[in-house]
Amino acid sequence: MDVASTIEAILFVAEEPVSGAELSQLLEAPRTEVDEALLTLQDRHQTGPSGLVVRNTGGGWRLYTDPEAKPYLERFAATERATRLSKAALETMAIVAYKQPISRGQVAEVRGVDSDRVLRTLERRGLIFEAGRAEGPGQAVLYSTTNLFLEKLGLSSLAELPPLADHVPPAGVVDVLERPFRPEESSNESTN
Amino acid sequence: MDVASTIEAILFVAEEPVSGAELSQLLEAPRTEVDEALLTLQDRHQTGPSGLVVRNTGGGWRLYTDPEAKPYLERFAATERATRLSKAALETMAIVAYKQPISRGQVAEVRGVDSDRVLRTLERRGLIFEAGRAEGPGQAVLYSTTNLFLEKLGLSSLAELPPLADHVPPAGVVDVLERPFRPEESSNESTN
Amino acid sequence: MAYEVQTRVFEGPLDLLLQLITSHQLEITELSLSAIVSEYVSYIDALTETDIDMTSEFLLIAATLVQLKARHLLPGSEGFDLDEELALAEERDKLLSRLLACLTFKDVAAVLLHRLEAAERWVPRTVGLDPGIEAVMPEVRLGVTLEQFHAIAEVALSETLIDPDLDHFDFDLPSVDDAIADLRARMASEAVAEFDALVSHCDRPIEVVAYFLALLELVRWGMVHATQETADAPIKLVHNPAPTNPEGIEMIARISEWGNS
Repeated sequence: MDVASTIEAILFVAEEPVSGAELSQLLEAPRTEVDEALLTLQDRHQTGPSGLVVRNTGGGWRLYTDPEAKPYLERFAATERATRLSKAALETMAIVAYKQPISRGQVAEVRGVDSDRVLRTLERRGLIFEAGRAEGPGQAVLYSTTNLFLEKLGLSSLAELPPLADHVPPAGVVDVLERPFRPEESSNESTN
Repeated sequence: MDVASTIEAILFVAEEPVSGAELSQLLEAPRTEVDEALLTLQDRHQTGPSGLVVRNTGGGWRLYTDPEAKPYLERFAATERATRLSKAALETMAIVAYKQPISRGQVAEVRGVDSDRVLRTLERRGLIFEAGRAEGPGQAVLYSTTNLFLEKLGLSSLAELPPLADHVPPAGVVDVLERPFRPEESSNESTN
Repeated sequence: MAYEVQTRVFEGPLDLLLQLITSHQLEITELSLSAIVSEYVSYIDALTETDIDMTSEFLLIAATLVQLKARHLLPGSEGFDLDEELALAEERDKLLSRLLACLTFKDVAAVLLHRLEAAERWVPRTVGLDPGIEAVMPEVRLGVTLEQFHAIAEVALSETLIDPDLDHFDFDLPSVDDAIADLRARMASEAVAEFDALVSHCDRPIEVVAYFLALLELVRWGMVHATQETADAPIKLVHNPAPTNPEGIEMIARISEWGNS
């Protein structure tokens, strides 16, 4: 696989534009070679048959769909599968709704699965937002639900969310997560 | 832009495999034309210089990066790594894959261990789902594998699973298992 | 022959039996059922498992084994009920076929793992729609009622209690409370110190984190005064044996209480 194709693969998975400098570092190739490969790649998509284009925008390079495909993509976006929330998304949504503000790490602990992608989808859909940062080291992003979320469930405020049953004290989980960060209570435990 | 390129653009934005039927509906093109275009697209990536490949997995088509690019993608932060499945989870997954639909009781019978936890983990990971209920008393939940399971294994359908018969222990092993239970040899045993 | 109970890693009654048979294959040419039964039963003695299901499965298999062994030890077939004989043979065949099935799926699971790992070399795109197209994306539908949403929350948040996925938990978490005790003692003796020096004995970043959290607590209680000139500069600590803020006074009181108890 040549340099241009490797760059294509990198741009394919990238979530944001990737700069020439970054590519040069990743590929351990001189900048001139990377720039040349980028032009080769751009040319391949432009002249050959392809549904994708390579563009240099916002301080970096990115793969986009060809503008000609837009009508089809809009139809794709409107299909059942694109508008419906997945089971995983609903589960994550429920955790955020009841435990907000909550970090992605805490969501992952509760779900037992890495949940970054689902959280991103929910954020993009306007159902959750970055409500702040956690105190302490790392300053993790904390998510909360939006007004759109309330609207979708027909609620006027979070207080209207039905309470979780008493026999399901999720505090236990949170406790495990927080224990190392709560010195007073862990001290109490040790004296019991 | 030709049909193959339009399909390429759709697969580029899709977050899971897209079936031929779905593509045919989106493009308002007959299924034969879509199938042909898919082969054209696959061929373009295979023969031309490209960092991407088109694969038929998990009940549909999806664009992936060429495996050769993997080392670079690993260095690139965006590639997520799924948490590893435990040995118990793998065994349980194998049993569900070959015996689906199967109840948790039947899984436990094969493994000789209570498997509720593992089944729940697999379900949460989206690898298996509750496909229905058994008839008769109790109406046990029956599990089947999902399309994500197929995709994760790079299979286009369950028929592509390696035949179970190939994995039955060889005669030598069977012999070892049976030997202690054979009555003839009991005469060799003195006391114990 | 002596049977030593080694600590084996087995997944359950069936897995244990499988291991006992296959591991002896290498050592002994003539593997006796007696040997297996003795060893198997010794595991039951050593069983600390409180899981009723697993224990009963263990006993069930053991019972079959003991029955088979008893039959083997008695010469000839006189005095045996034919029905009993057949039932026992059936039990034996059932056990054998379970062992075979177990082995088969273990083997195929290894193949699936291999496939999983191989398939991981292909990376799909997960970024979704292009920014321009997102704008026309129709409004999301939750597709559930409030009641259903509530039910999902109940399950999502309760399952973790019954079924915590502990694979990635680091159980060896350092205790912040130990770090507080250690920091207090060392600050009391040294009076002035740098944070880096106080955590020089820590091997893992998480331990440093614990000490840092401990330090924040001590600062909050007024027991330690911390300064740092710039972001990269060392964190300098000064001990304050007699904090005057209410939190500090309360903590001092509580700590001396624990000391007395």
